[in-house]
Order: sequence, then structure tokens, then C-alpha cells
Amino acid sequence: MLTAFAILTDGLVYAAYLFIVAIGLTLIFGVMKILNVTHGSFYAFGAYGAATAVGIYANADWPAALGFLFMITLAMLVGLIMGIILERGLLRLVYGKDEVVIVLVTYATFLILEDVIVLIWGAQSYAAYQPMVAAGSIEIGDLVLSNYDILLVAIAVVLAALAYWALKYTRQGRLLTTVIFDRETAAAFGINVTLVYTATFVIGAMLGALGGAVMAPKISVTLGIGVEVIVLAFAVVAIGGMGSIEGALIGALIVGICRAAAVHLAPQIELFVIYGVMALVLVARPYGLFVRAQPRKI
Amino acid sequence: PAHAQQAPIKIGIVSFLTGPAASPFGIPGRNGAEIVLEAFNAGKAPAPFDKVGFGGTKLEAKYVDEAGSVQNVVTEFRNLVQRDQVDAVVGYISSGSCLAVAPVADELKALTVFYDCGTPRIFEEKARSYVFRVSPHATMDGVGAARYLVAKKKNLTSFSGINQNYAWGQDSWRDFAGAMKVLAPKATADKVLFPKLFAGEYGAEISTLLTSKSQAVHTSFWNGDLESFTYQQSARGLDKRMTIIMTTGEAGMWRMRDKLPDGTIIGGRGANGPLARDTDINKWFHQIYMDRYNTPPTYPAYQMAQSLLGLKLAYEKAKKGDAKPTTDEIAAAFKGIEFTGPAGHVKMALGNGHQGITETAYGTYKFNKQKNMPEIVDIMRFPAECVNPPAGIDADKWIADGMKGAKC
Amino acid sequence: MITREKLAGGLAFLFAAAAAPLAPEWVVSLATIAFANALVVLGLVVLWRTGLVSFGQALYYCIGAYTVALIVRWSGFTDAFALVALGGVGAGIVAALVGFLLARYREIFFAMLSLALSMILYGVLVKTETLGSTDGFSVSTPSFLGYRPHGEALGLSLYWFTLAIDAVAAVLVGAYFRSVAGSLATPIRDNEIRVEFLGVSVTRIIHTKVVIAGVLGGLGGALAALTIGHVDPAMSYWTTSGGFVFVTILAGAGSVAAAFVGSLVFEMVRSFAVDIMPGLWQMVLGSVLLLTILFLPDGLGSLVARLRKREEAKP
Amino acid sequence: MKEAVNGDKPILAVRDLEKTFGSVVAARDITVSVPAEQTVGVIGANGAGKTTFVNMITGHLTPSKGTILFEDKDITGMPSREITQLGISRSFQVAQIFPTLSVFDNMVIAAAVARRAGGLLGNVTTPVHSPDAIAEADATIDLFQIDRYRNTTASQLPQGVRKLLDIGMAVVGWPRLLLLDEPTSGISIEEKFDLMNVVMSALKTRKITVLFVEHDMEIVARFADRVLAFYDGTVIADGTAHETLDNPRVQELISGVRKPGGAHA
Amino acid sequence: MLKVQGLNVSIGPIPIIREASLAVNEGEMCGLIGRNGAGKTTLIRALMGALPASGKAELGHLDLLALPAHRRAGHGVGYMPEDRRLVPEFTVEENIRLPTWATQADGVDARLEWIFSIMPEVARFARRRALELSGGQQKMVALARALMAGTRILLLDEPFEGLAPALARRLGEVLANLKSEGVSVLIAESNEAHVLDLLARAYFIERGSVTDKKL
Ligand SMILES: Nc1ncnc2c1ncn2[C@@H]1O[C@H](COP(=O)(O)OP(=O)(O)OP(=O)(O)O)[C@@H](O)[C@H]1O
Ligand SMILES: Nc1ncnc2c1ncn2[C@@H]1O[C@H](COP(=O)(O)OP(=O)(O)OP(=O)(O)O)[C@@H](O)[C@H]1O
Ligand SMILES: [Mg+2]
Ligand SMILES: [Mg+2]
Repeated sequence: MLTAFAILTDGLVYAAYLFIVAIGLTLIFGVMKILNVTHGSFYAFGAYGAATAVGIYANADWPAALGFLFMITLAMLVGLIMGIILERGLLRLVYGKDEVVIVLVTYATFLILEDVIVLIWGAQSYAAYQPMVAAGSIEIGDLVLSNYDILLVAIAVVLAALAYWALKYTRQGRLLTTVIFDRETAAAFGINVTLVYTATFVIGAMLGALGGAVMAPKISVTLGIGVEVIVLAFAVVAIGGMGSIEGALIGALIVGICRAAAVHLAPQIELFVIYGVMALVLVARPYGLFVRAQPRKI
Repeated sequence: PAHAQQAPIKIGIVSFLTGPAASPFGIPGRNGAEIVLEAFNAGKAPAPFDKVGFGGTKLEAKYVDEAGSVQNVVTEFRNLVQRDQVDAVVGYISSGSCLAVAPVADELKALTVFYDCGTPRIFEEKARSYVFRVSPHATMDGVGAARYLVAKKKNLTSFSGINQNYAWGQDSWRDFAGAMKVLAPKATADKVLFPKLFAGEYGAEISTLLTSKSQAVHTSFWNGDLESFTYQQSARGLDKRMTIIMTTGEAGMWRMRDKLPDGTIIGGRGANGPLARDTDINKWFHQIYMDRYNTPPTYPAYQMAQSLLGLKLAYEKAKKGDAKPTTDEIAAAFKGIEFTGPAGHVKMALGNGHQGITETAYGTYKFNKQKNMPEIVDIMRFPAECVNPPAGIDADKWIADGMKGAKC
Repeated sequence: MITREKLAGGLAFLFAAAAAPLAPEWVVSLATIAFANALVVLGLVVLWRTGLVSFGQALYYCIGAYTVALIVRWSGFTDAFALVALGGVGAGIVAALVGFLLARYREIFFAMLSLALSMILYGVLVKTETLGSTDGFSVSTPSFLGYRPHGEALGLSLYWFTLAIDAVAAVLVGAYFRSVAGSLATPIRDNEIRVEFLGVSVTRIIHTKVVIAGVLGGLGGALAALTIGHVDPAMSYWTTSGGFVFVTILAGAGSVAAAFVGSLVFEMVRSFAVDIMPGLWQMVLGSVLLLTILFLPDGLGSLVARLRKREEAKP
Repeated sequence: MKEAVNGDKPILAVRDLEKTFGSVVAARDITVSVPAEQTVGVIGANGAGKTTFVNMITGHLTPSKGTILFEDKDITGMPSREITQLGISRSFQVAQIFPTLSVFDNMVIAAAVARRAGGLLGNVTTPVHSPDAIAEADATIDLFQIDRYRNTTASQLPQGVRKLLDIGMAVVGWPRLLLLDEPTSGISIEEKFDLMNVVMSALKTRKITVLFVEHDMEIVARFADRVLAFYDGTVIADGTAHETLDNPRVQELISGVRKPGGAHA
Repeated sequence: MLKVQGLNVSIGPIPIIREASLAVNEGEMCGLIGRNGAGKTTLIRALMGALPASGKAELGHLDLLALPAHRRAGHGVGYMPEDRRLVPEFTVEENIRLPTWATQADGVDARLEWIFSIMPEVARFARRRALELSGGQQKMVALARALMAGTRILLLDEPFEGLAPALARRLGEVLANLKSEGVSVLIAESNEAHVLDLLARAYFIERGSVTDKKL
């Protein structure tokens, strides 16, 4: 019983982590058809930015809640700036090229940014645990849960709801669907495609940075954290169906619960869980759980 | 005057300069090399290491990144030897790198000293001619941890392990669990967890451990993962329920400071850092490192220093007159050499004189609030012959057979 | 019909073979690895022409390498010809099996599924402690039909051996590109419906390509195992695949020769970057890739085409 | 209707065909048999089910009900590539070409595929640029009068030329049954008749049975031996071109001709 | 209403439209007729901003070419691309409403009502998703969508291609009647038979050059 409860909570927390990490990626893919490897850099920069912020606020002795907000704001600011620079300065030049080539552009950017981290922050690692410590914990039976983890789940739920609502029920969301389908038509019917692209990429970048920021208190902010995140996020997004927000949510839940169950019940298979689940889902549904409708061609 | 003209001796230093292993191991290792080589060139190392450079000839270092695939590592090794014509290579942190480089080094007849990689397989699988490792292999870490735990926790009935799912983590756990079987046969291994390397998120693992009845948990995590695990577990109070044994904790304690829970059992892959004895040469090394980098040297720096000291001695032992000794002569001199460095007394006792052994030490972590400094208290030392297999016996087999012949 | 390309390729091959004894050893070994990896890249080119990119080509690379390594380890058999052939066959069999699955996928899903498959192999190998887990294990030096070279001779033999296999692969893949099945690559990328209505099974053609790329990947891995003398599970890790895709883009899908040139250039750039900027080599690599994409959108291979155009423009 | 011309079996026999998409009935109760070498025109309102009918015959859609026989072989539900291999080929309402290849390459690949040795090895061992395939491709390009665009990349083609290329790619394999879905829509009026004349007579010479969907009644009247009229998923008229086009329901619902007899200006 | 003068359009290095001039008066239905490859589509796409163009194009007093592509629809320009381009996951009705989402025009419901009244067959499948429609049905929806946006001028690229003659005739008459609403129409056609009798005026285009021709 306790195990079942633990699996559920651990799964939820892990799913929240995956979802927060993947949502920016799936958004950018969904709209721009770009499999954005730089997402790992956004995550890393967000985390480093957050660690810097936490360093500032820990020294300044601000209240914890304020510190947390400061951390998130600073990280998202980092995402905003990076997003604008990359989209306006680089991606703009390669739109229309082969999908794979664009993936490689983002990969190259990612490589460069990895070293930019070294130039800015050096090779040492940073800690930002204060917000997590401040959040405290609650005890449920034998289990102790960190309130910060519960906060993460809440953030994920809010993000998912916001994104779903924004895409399905707002004017902008529907315009986005048009841009996704065809840029030229969208422009011909009055949609500012350039702006949509920039906005999407910047929002995606900010979400990536947000992912890094909220994870920063839990982890050691160190070189290479971006690499791990990329594949994880790709897997979640592929399971859910590329570009689908609800898919990313369900994908994150499936992987989260499966992984938690594996750790508790069969730790030896933990390493395969994510790829195993991905392979199984893709075998059953070749294009992921949520597929975008294809027009009739004949 | 003759040797003022002599071309410098070139040494290739290979260490992680980028990637996740750079900060905990690669950079301290590299830094250790830098200051020690500088001291050698200035002739300022304490006796018997006080000759300028190696036997009077200055040294020149070339630093190479170990990051990348084994393929890249081997290619860069060849480049060092064949393109840059270095006289010796000192380096490597990953056991995979060492295993791949060893045969190439022998084939190219290139003198190579491994400084941090831990796998005992290097000299167990095959006799090596030009490859040396001054630092003891990793068996000592698991055995030492088990001995310390058993000595400190009398009524241990159950323990768990959380180790990274790759060779280092698996080997570390195998050694520790094997030693526990010998030393505390009544205690059972409960949860055996192997999260992915660099997983970053350990929520489910911590829950599993929280719901277990173990009194201790063993981990060979390092840096990023170690810190993430430490922060996450302390938010959920795992250390209040059981003692954590961190076999590489020493390398991370200066960074985690008061976040590392008091009472954690700390190892440093030998008597390194705060676990090292208070000798003159240790004080010297600690001082020059502090002076330059403003932070105490951690075990990779010690391992690098020990390796360079060993190489220097071997070189000088081989050197006859003014001529540069040949690689074969240095290798022959290196075999079975003994010396005392910052991390204590080294004896090249295993692997036909190619593999060093030293004593090891474990202690209990305590953050000294007054001094605002981490401390290791309750240090227990284990002689080299107590935690290392005797010559000619494979480490795994030695543990499995009950660690026969251990002299404690 | 001997075209100028073929002639140039043949001359380049002869030059590469003849120049080796004069070159420093480290150049030869670097080139050997580059040319072994080039086979994997060639496989990716075969797929890429169909619009498919595999982020899991390391699967076959690793299988080729482990096939060789395990045979050597268990039987002590060291003949390079047989070993490399078996490496290719082993990877080919795996490719033929997973091809039934992979051939249904396109675009990013093809890439992701192949990535997943290679990561599953990675997981299995990491879990196999008897094979050294992530540390891997060594492969003893090969023999060539009874000839057992050492030292410099071994390096040269491996180099020529790799070059010979490359040449055979290049000729066969070139012929494949000119065949009906090979020329359907672009059509499949452009419009599968039309291809089906021409009476061709798209799935089967893609399956064939998966197998061809798999065999090439296996051959590359087998050669790499012999050259490096060591295998480890990272050969199956996604970053390894990513590296191959990187080289493929660098080389361009334009011609067979580009794969070899691209691979060699990449190895050299990487090695010099590590040499000159040990802490910032990723930045150098990334910049090289970016500049290539921006200024040579069709890869290094297109340089040749440009030169030729300029030449033709001259009277 | 006049069944077989000289006593032999129909080349295409369709019985009780039905196709539903959810609640939409795109085709129902369609029974038609086409004798060899006949040229059949298909007309109908938009959304009447003409394309659906062609799609079922060529295997793109599986009928919900009914059978399709081609030369007495049941091809119902067979994949389209196998049906093509049997000798049925088609063109499309929206041109299906290879946009990144030149017109010539489009054509030569279609030609090479049609005349390859077959099988897996046949595909791999036959070169695509065989003299045969090249000759056939060039001849077809000439036939369709698009040689001006021979080396143009297909994505840059004007809409009309795309359609010609599309039809050319269906014709270049010289099938036994050819289905054309709105071959002339989008093709400028000056070219239309000339072109249809040349193509149709080439097809006649080769004894190819043709079924073409068409909205231009003059073309239908000129080239079809027989005309089927579709409305709301069923065949509402089937007869010679005259019989069908004079049918008052057809005039009201499809051709929009108010006075019987003449097509509109 | 629409005045084009000395318009040049190149795709890459190739000039496609050369010095094209034409004018459509208010409420007038005007043809742009030419054979395949003459440049009709290119000209219209340039007017919509999908291709860069030089020269002059004025809508009323508005300099069309100076306006970024997405701002043109807001000035009452309705466009029907020759390859339809409906958004597959929207319903037919959503596709028709689409331009008004971007421009945030008023009176949308009334206009939709009116469009449905002149094209009752579109109303019949208004709730179906655009991705399943037949070619001709999609054409109708694309026309309806253009009508939604085109309060001042409609740029229609081969609107009747693929429509059954009965329907094509009726729609032609509907378009001709837009005169009463003051909407101008420019119809590109390769098949003048469809439209000739409905047109007030027609321009002929050949190899990128436009000539005025009395009917
Ligand atoms: N991307 C392009 N690059 C180069 N040339 C192009 C491109 N697109 C179109 N063209 C050329 O521009 C010319 C005009 O094409 P356009 O599509 O405007 O013709 P059209 O009059 O609309 O013909 P249709 O009636 O067949 O639709 C053609 O000769 C075509 O080959
Ligand atoms: N895949 C599909 N899903 C749902 N409905 C479909 C599908 N394909 C066709 N339909 C519907 O079936 C009916 C017949 O379509 P079809 O394409 O056969 O018409 P058509 O006679 O070819 O018309 P047109 O002259 O406009 O091309 C239409 O109402 C169409 O919406
Ligand atoms: Mg149709
Ligand atoms: Mg056109």
C-alpha cells in the first residue's frame, strides 16, 4: 500500500519534472517544426541563472518566497534574451532548410553554448538548494515528502492548463494552428508569421529556462546537465506525439509512473524504462499518442 | 651548464577539462599537476624530490582533455606520443579510458602513469610493460568503507546501496557488498539501487530508501550526482533514518559544506585531503595548492601529485650520468618503487610492480560551525595490506574468498 | 562508362593508399579511424537521401564492434577479413530485423525510434557486468590472412585494409545510387503516394536502405574495434550517433566521396581543436558546423560541384 | 449498355461498391463494367464520389462493400502498388509529382520503375538511366508538350504543367487500364483540346482502356465512348456521351445546361 | 480600386513578371487570363506579399507593396490560392472564419450567414473537418474564406478549376453580383471559357507581360 502510494507520488513528481522540461521543446516543435537541441542549453542557462539568483538572494537574506520568485524571474529573463538572440540572429537565416539541417544548427549552437557556460560560470558546480530547504517537508506514514516536489507538481499542472487553454481556446492559439499548417496562407490571412515564430521560440526558450530554474534547487548545477535533459525531453515528446501539449503531459505521466514503479519494484530495469516505454508506445502508435491531423492528399 | 641546453622533458597530462567530471576530478587533477610541475621546475619540492625538474632537466607539460569517446581518447593518446613526442603521459580518470589506453601504450612503448581511474582490471587482465598506476585501485575504497562501517555500527542488520548505473558504480557496490558479506555476514543487503548516471532526480530512489529498514546506505556517487542526491535526501530527511557512506565524499565536501549531513561516513579514495597524515610533504602540498587555488586540494589533486612524484623518482633512479634515460630504463626503475608522498607511503606492490598500494582512511563528517569549516572526525586508518589484495590475486576473487591474508 | 567523378575517386584512393607510408604514424591512425567511421556516415547518406535521419546508427556501429570483440575474446580468432565481414553481417541481421519496425516510420519518429533502439542496446551492455559494463574490454590485435604485423606495420595494414573496404563499399553504394531502387530515394522523400502508385513498395525500399546503412554501420564499427583495440557501450550511446549525423551534414548527401572527405576533415578539426583549445573544443566544433551550414549548405561535397561549375563557366 | 465489344470479358468489373466515411456515404450501389479499349468519361457534382470511385479501384481506399475485378482477378482491397503492377495506373486530381526533381527525372524514374526487372534484386541491379527509360521518358515529355520545362525543378512548375507531368508519369508505363482524375482541370484552354487529341490517340493506338473524370463537358463529349454521371455517391446515368449528357437530371445537377442539346459557351 | 503599375517579380535570379500594369475599378470584375506558366499565380502571390516585388501596387490610396504581407488582409483583401490550402484540423466553418480571427473584423456572423446563403452546399458541410473534403468542395470553402476577408477586393486564382459546370456558373454569377456590394474582383484563369461572359474586362498575360484587351 505504502509502496503503491510512493510509486504514485514519485511518479507524479518525476512526471512533473519531465513535463516542465519538455513543454518548451514540444511547443517549438509543434509550431516551428524545429527539433530544438538548444533546449538543453536553455535548461542549463536557466539553472545557472537560478543558481546565480539564489546566490544573490541568499546573501541578501530575502524571504524564501521572494527569493524563489526572483530566481524564476531571473532565469526566465535569461531565456528571453537567449531566445531573442538565437531566433533573430541565427534561426531566421536557416528557416526553410531541411529539418535535419536545422536540428544540426541547434546542435551546433548547443555545443557552442556549453562552452559559453564555462566562459561565464567556469567549470565548477553551483548549488541553489535554499528554496528547497525553505519549503520544508511533510511526513505521510513512513514517507517524507519534500514540499518543493509538491510545488513542482503544482507548477506542472498550472503550465499544462495554461498551455492547453492558450492553444485551444484563445484567438492566438488558433492563429498558431494556422501558422503551423502553412506560413504563406497564414500571412495571406493577416497573421504576422515572423512575430509568431519569434514569440514561440522565445516562449519555448523561457519555458526551457524555467525548467532549469525550478530544478536548480534540487540538483547540483554543473557542466553537462543540458545533455541529459535533451534526450529525456525528446523521449517524452516523441511518446506524446511531437508538438502536442496534452501528449507531452500524458507522455510525462506514463514515463514518470513507469520509472517510479521500476525503481520500487524492479530497480534493475530502471535504465531501460524510458526508452523501453518509448519503443513500445511508438510500435503501437507510430506517431505518438496525439497525432496532428493530416490533410487528404488525393 | 650541459643540461641547461638540454631539451625539456615533455609530459602529457590528460584529464577531464570539460563535461561533468571536470569540476570534481578533472580540474583539481590538472591543477595538482600544474603546481607540482612548477615546484619541480623551480626545484622547490621537499627532499627527496628537490632536484630541478626530473634529474635536472626542466619539464614541459601539455594538457589534453579526456572528454569524448574512447576512440577520441586513444587518438589523442597517439597524438601525444607520436605527434607531440612526449616522454611520458600522466592522466586518465575514467576506467574505460585507462583500459583502452593501456594496450596502446604498451604497443607504442610509451611510458604512461594512470592517476585516478580505479578499475583493478588494468593489471589483472594482462601484464603491462610501460603502464603504471601509483594510486591504489578502487577495491580499497569498498573494503575500507565496509571495515569502517562494521567497526562503527555494531548492530547492523541491513544496509542498502545507491550507485550510478555504470562500471564505477557497479564495481564499487560489488566490492562493498562483497566485503560486508565477509565482515558482517548477518547483515543483509536490502535495496540495491542503480539510477542512471547523471539522472539528477532521485525522488523515487529516496522514497525506496525511506521505506526500507536499512541502517546504512552506501553510495559511490560523485560530484553532480552526489550533490543532487545529498540536497534531495536532506530535504526528505533520509540521513535522519540511516547513515550514509560516501566513498568519494571528500571530493565534494568543500562544496556541500553544511549541506552534507553530520555523521556521514566519508572516504577519499585513500588517505587524501583531510584524511592524509599530517606530514611535512603533505603540509607542503596542501600549502602550495591553497596558495594558488584558494581551496584545499581534494583527492584527485593528491593522486596526481603522487603519480608525478613516483614518475620523478623512477626517472631519476634510471638516469645514469647526463644522458636521458630510455623509456625502458625508466619503466624498469619504476617497477616496485617505494616512496612517501602527501597521501602517505606508496608501494608498487601489485601488478608485477606496476600498481601501487597505500593505506586508506575513512572518517565521519562534521561541519564545524565555529570555524565555518568542514571537518572529518573519528578517522580510522587501514594499512595497505589490510584493504588491498596480496600480489597475484585478483581483487574480486580475494573478496569473494573472504579477504584471506589481510593484515590489519 | 568512366565518368570524371569515378576517375577522380580512383586517383584519390590510390593517392591515399600510396601516401600512407610517408605520413607520420599518428596521421595514419587518425585517418584509419576517420575512414572506418566514414562507412557509418556513408550509411547515413543512403538514408538521408530518402529524407530519413537515424539518431541511432550507433546501434549497428556498436554491434559490429562487439561482434568482432566478442569473437576475438571467446575464440581467439583474429583474422581481420573474417571478423569485419562478420561484424557487417551481424549488424545487417539486426538491421533486417529492426527494419520491419523502422520502415514504417518517417521524419523525426524514425530518428527517435532508432535512437531508442540504440539506447536499449546501450542499457543492456551497461548492465552486462561480465563484459565490463561501461568500461568495455580490449580487442587483441588482428591478423591478415595469417600475417601478424606489429607496431608501425600494424597501423599501415589496418589503414590499407580499411581503405580497401571503403573502396569496395563506395563502388557498391555508388552503383546502388544509380539503380532504380537507389534513385527512388528522393521520390520517397518527396511524395510517397506517387511512389506507391508507380507500383513500388516504399516500405520495402526503406527496409533495404536500413539494412544497407546497418551493414555499413557494422563494418565501420568492426573496423573501429580493430583499430582502437577496445570496445565499450558508449559506442551505442546517442551522442555517438549524433557525431555521425554531424559528419553527414558536414559532408553533404551529394556524393559518395563526400562521406570520406567529411569524416577525415571532421576528425582533423576535432583533433586540432582539442590540441589548440583543450577547454573550448566544443565551441570550435560547433562553430565549424554552423559556418558550414550557413555558407556551404550542401556540405563539403558541394565545394567540388562549385569548382566544377566554375570550371565549366570558363570557355 | 453495350457490354463487351467483341465478346470477350470486361477488363474492369465493379459490383455493388460502397464506401462510407463515418456518416458520409461517398459511394453506394455502384455496379459498372468496362470492356477493354473503351474510353469512359466520368462526370458528376463536386463531392459526388468520383475520386472515391477511382481511389477504390486503384487500391487507395478499401471499399466498405462490394467487389472489383480486373481482368477477372479480384483486386478488392489490394494495396495500390500491387494493383499498379497488374497494369492499372492513374493520375491525380491534385498532381502527385516529385517536387525536388526535374521534370525529366520525374519522368525517367516513372519509366524506369515501370520497365524494371522486378523484385528486390531487379530494383537494385537495374540502372535508372538506362537508354530505354531515357528514350521513353523523352518521348512522353514530347507527347505532353512540356519539353520547354524538361530541366525545370518540378516545384517551380506552374499548376497546369504539374498536371501534365502527373498524367505523363501515369502514362509512361503504358498500363492496360488508365484512370485519369480531372486530367484537364487547370490546363489552359488553348492547349487542352490539342493535347487531349494527341494523348487520347496515343492511348487508342496502344489499345489502352481509359476512364477519366472530367468537368469539361466538351471534352467529355469529344473523347468519351461512354459517360457515367455521379451524383451523391451513385451513378445516375450511364450511356453513350450523348445519352448521358442529354439526360435532364444530369443537365440540371451537373452540366448546368438549361436548354438540351448544347453545352454552354 | 486596385492599381498595379510596372510590377516586377523575380523568383531567385529569374524575372517572372515584367513591368505588369493593370487596374481594377471599384465593383468591377476583371479577368487575368493566360496559359499555363504565364505568371498569373506569381502575380497574385506577389500582390499578397508572398513574393518580393518591385514597382507599384495601390489599393485605393494605400501602397500595398509597402505593407508587410500580413497587414494586407486587414485592408479588405480576400485571397483564394489556387491550391486551396485549408487548415486541415479546423472545421469548414472555422476555416472560413479564420481571416477574421487575425484581423478581428466585426460583423463576422452576419457575413458568414450571407456566405452560407449564396453557397448553400458549403453550409451543408460546415461542421465537417476540412481535411476530408473532396477537391471541389475544398475549392468552394477556399472561395468562401476569400469572401470573408475580401470586403474590398477579391484576388481569386483559378476559382472554377475543378468545379462542376453547374456550380461554376452559379458561383460566377454570385461573383458578378458582388458589384452591388462594391467589391472588386480579380480572377486569374487559364480557361477563359469559364468566365468570359461574366467579365467586365480582361487582361491577358503571357510570359510575365500583361496586356489590356477589350472584350
Ligand atoms: N520557385 C520558382 N522558381 C523559378 N521559377 C518559378 C518558380 N515558381 C514558378 N516559376 C515559373 O514562373 C512562371 C509562372 O508561373 P505561375 O505559377 O505564375 O504560372 P500560372 O500562370 O499561374 O500557370 P497555371 O495556369 O498553370 O497555374 C513559370 O514559368 C514557372 O516555371
Ligand atoms: N477520407 C475521407 N474522409 C471523410 N470523407 C471523405 C473522405 N474522402 C472523401 N470523403 C467525402 O466523400 C464524398 C465524395 O468525395 P470525392 O472526393 O469522391 O468527390 P468527387 O466526386 O471527386 O468531388 P470533386 O469533383 O470535388 O473532386 C465527399 O463528400 C467527401 O467529403
Ligand atoms: Mg474528385
Ligand atoms: Mg497558377
